[in-house]
Amino acid sequence: MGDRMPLVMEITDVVTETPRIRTLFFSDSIPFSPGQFVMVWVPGVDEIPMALSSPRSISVLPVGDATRTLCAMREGDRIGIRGPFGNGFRVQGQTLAVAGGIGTAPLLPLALGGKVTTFLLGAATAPELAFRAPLSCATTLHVATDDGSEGHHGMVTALLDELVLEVYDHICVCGPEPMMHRVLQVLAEKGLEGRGQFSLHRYMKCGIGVCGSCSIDPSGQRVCREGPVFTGDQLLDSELGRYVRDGSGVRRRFD
Amino acid sequence: MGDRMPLVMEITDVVTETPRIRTLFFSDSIPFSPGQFVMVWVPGVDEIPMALSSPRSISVLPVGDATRTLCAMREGDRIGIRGPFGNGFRVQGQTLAVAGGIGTAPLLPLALGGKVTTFLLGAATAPELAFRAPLSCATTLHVATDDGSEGHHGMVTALLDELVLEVYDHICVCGPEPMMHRVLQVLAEKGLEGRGQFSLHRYMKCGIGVCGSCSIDPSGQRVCREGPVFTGDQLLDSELGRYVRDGSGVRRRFD
Amino acid sequence: MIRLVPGTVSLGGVEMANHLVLAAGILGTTGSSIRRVLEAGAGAAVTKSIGPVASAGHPGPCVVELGDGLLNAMGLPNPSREFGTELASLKGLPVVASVFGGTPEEFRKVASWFRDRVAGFELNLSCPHAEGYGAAIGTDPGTVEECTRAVASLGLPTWVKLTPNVTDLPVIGQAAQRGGATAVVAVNTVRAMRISTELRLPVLGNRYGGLSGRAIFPIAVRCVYELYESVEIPVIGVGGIATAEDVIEMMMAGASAVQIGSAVRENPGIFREIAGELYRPGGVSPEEIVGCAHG
Amino acid sequence: MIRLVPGTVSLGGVEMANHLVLAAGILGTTGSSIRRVLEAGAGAAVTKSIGPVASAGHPGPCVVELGDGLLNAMGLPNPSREFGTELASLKGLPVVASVFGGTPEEFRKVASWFRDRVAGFELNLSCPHAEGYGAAIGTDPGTVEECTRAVASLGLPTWVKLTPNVTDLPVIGQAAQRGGATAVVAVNTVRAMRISTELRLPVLGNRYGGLSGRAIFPIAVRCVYELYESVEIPVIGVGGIATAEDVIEMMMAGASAVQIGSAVRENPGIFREIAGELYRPGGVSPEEIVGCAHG
Ligand SMILES: Cc1cc2nc3c(=O)[nH]c(=O)nc-3n(C[C@H](O)[C@H](O)[C@H](O)COP(=O)(O)OP(=O)(O)OC[C@H]3O[C@@H](n4cnc5c(N)ncnc54)[C@H](O)[C@@H]3O)c2cc1C
Ligand SMILES: Cc1cc2nc3c(=O)[nH]c(=O)nc-3n(C[C@H](O)[C@H](O)[C@H](O)COP(=O)(O)OP(=O)(O)OC[C@H]3O[C@@H](n4cnc5c(N)ncnc54)[C@H](O)[C@@H]3O)c2cc1C
Ligand SMILES: Cc1cc2nc3c(=O)[nH]c(=O)nc-3n(C[C@H](O)[C@H](O)[C@H](O)COP(=O)(O)O)c2cc1C
Ligand SMILES: Cc1cc2nc3c(=O)[nH]c(=O)nc-3n(C[C@H](O)[C@H](O)[C@H](O)COP(=O)(O)O)c2cc1C
Ligand code: FES
Ligand code: FES
Repeated sequence: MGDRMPLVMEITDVVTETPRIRTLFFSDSIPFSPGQFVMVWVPGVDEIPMALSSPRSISVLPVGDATRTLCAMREGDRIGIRGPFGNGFRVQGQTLAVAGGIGTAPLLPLALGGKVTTFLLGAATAPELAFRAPLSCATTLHVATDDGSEGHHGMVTALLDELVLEVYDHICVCGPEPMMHRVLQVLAEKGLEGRGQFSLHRYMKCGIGVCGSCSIDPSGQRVCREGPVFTGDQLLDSELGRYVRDGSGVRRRFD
Repeated sequence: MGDRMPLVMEITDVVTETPRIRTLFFSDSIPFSPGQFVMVWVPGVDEIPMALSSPRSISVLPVGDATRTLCAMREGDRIGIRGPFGNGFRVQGQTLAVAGGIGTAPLLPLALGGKVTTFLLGAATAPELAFRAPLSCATTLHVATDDGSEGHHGMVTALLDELVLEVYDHICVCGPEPMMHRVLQVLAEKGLEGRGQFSLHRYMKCGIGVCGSCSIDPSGQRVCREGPVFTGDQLLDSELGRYVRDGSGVRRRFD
Repeated sequence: MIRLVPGTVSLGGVEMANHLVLAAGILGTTGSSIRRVLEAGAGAAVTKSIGPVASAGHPGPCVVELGDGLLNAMGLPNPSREFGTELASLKGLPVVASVFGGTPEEFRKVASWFRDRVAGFELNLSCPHAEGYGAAIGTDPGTVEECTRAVASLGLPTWVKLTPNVTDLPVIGQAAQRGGATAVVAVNTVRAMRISTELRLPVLGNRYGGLSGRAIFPIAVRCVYELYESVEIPVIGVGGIATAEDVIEMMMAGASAVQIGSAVRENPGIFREIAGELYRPGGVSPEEIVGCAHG
Repeated sequence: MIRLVPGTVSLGGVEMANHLVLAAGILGTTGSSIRRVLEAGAGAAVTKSIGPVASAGHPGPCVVELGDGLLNAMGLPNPSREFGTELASLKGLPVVASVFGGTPEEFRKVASWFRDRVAGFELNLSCPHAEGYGAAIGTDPGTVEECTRAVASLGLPTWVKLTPNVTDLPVIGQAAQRGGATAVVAVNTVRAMRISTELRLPVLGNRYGGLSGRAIFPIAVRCVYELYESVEIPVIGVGGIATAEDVIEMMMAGASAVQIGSAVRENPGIFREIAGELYRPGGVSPEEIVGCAHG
């Protein structure tokens, strides 16, 4: 096994998905399964985890230094990529996807691969509904916005009540933590938590399972290695929806 | 590729070949081609090059510390083995072997493998004729002794005059340097040097081609790596028969 | 292969279920991940190194995966005193808190936060890529002695982790011993660097980092061998260990126990696997093995 | 990959056909093997280290082949003054004599034997496994400076080869610079050991040895990077180099040229192969590359 230095790639194209989210296409394809992520080296700034939104793209929401730098990148700029890492979604049969905001990114390649029957897409407001067009071609798309500017007025989780969840073999979820937590509760109430697959966002330093900064309670599982996708039964009575650890390891509660 | 630590083996049997030469059999077989050698670790003493006289034996003439310690070993004693190293003999068709003293060791497995048509065996005196019995079964054996106590009285090289050398596709030689040098001269006179294969003994420290202590002049070839077997044409006008370097690299002339 | 007779191990005052300890900084950040490793067969566990102030460490990249090792510059990310929350659930388990500071007082302060919750301390005097901490102070015998004394004064078993990046390791080991260390741990990572030729930049955010894993095993064996000849307290061997055979080799060099770090990444179950190979009823006594290569 | 524009290289006063130099102690024992390596494309060659008295070096085993490197303890075997015979046939070729001694006077004496036959000297102040020689004296800045001065006084280009087994490499590099070195060479092997668990003995006859090859590449890159920031004279990078890409990485760390050792074992033609990949008409100027990772 040789060295695995970060693969340096040129940005070939930047697509404006929503007023805030940018998709960065890069020069080489990365073989991956939907749900897997890469560590993206933003030279001079930091290295951060990002889902692959396609074999040759990441889709970024600017929230801090590294993501903002990425969103400001142009054709010809260069980034380093390590990975792909993690397990990804594992589906067959009927699959429901539930996505909120930038959480749509890892679910997009699953849907475009024809693996998603029904797709529930949520965002704060209509213009922030990412990847709407491709998703509506590939799946049966239902939409919700917090401000009611499009689709259901309210949380995307409310759309769950309109579906017969039992028909889905898998329910794949990615989005803000409170949203994911709510989905887990709904599934648990129906005894369907085992069909849920939740892609977690946790602070990651190494991405390869050595540092432990992404471990979740109480299992001690590593989001970067045993995750980022966990089944609902793995997450019952876990830290999900209660707290995350920041870069120093201090717990930050959701309120 | 993993680490290649010396393989530690137990001596299973010690056979007295001649009053001086001992064959040490060890526990595991080493896949090899005749003419290849191993580095033998004599714990607490040194590590020295030794031809394999069979897949699980070396045959040793005591000349100094390490070889004397080896010859004094018994069943149950342990040695370390690295290798096999080097190129070995490459023969097909009719092969003549010319061996002197302990130089018979690398030629023995060639002969027992049915690859030698005619075998010329020399020693100082009759009791020192090593491996006589097995050789006489496997080949047409001709013998010479310096003191005339058996076979031809004189150098083994004299036996060459009685043969039609042209019928041999290969002439494989191992023995004291002056003897090998004489054989090369005989072959060169007949323009047959290209058919000669000479197994050289040179001082070896690493055995793997890195230290350079076994390099021969003027080619700079490494006896441990490009050798120990060289064809006669590679050795014309070389140091063969003129000098060897000792452990420090100082040239010692043959007189 | 040589097998050892199973049994508990007392190592510089820490009671452990076997000779295999989780190394500092590997899955040692949370109570639950430490518990996971203990449940997976580690005889004891050292926590992530904890310091006087909470920090997220160096900017990334923090790690480069090499064919034969790992290069990292985490930069000692740690929750500082908050780490007590993580330790709360581990009380009574063989957990050793790794601590660091910039002065003897800081070392003592940090250690004192956790004194009621751990089986002992390990001083990180050896991280090769943190300004003003770790190896920056672990290369001076006087400072090593004082820091050790400050922590040892708390009355718990005190291990001192050493850096291989020094001219004379025995001198540092002896300083730790004078300061009251109950064991020395050798080694932390070897200072190293890789450069991205495309970006013309060192890959690590911190530029410099520390090499661990297979590549440093022969260096770690050498360090343990040197220390075994120069200190009286037990030596704990760490660096590149991945198999039961490696454990035996490290013990023959002089290690009374070993720590495993990088190899846990691929396989958190490695402790159980190694223990399964290493121990056999009727096996050799560890006393016969430890240091036996010194002849 | 980045390609360099081809051309001769002047390195601390030694004129070389390219940036690729044979490292000391590898096939450098005889005139004909040095000639062979030069004919195989090396830009220059450093000889085996030659000392004040002829010696066969340490008893074997002298080498352990590891998956990712080589561990050796040759013990500086050398023919001493007799080496002049070997050099005789190499006059005018870019051959640098590696010399060692126990004192500045010995260094100077040994070097003076060969002053008319070589293009320059390299001081071996760094062999990690020879009592009283090499690293045994190469860790003290004062001694390094004096030995360097003694050899530099002969008026030939003077390279000083450094050991990575020190706490503070820049300090040693600066000592060499003060002594008149025209270049520093980093690094010699890393002190290491392996043990045969069956025989319960260190494998090397000398017990301790030096690690070279792939395993030490990240350590060597780090050392070169450190030196580039602390000395004004050119740095020559050595340790684990096996490909053109490695050469570029080492140059970006700050190496004005490189030496190749262990990789020659499998492939004495490696110099030509690397050069074939490294150079292209119209390539980048080496000046642009050397040290560019210091940003
Ligand atoms: C498996 C995985 C996949 C992800 N996929 C995407 C994606 O496809 N698109 C996308 O835009 N974002 C994704 N993220 C989140 C992304 O990694 C963070 O937004 C990013 O690390 C923030 O870095 P920053 O320097 O811009 O912000 P910072 O200034 O570092 O922090 C801003 C906010 O982001 C949070 N954060 C910081 N670092 C991390 C980190 N390493 N991991 C998680 N959260 C962090 C902080 O807690 C803070 O709230 C993913 C995260 C994970 C773990
Ligand atoms: C490829 C090869 C195959 C060999 N096969 C055999 C064999 O099958 N049986 C056998 O008995 N011997 C064999 N030898 C020779 C054997 O290696 C030496 O006899 C041995 O190394 C001497 O070691 P010592 O410690 O006993 O003697 P020392 O005290 O070291 O020296 C005694 C004599 O042996 C010579 N010698 C010392 N070391 C070496 C060395 N490393 N290589 C070559 N000559 C050396 C010295 O010049 C001296 O004349 C072989 C040598 C080579 C190179
Ligand atoms: C990602 C990572 C983080 C580490 N963090 C620490 C640390 O916080 N404190 C410490 O003393 N050592 C730390 N180390 C060093 C290890 O404990 C260990 O000494 C070193 O990795 C060698 O062992 P290994 O080869 O088994 O990994 C860390 C090593 C790695 C790879
Ligand atoms: C077998 C061997 C012998 C060596 N002999 C010497 C020597 O005589 N003098 C010296 O300065 N370095 C010596 N070295 C060190 C090399 O010159 C080089 O610094 C080291 O091997 C690292 O480079 P590499 O990884 O390319 O081999 C030797 C190395 C090896 C492997
Ligand atoms: S990010 Fe380091 S273990 Fe997951
Ligand atoms: S013995 Fe070292 S090169 Fe042949």
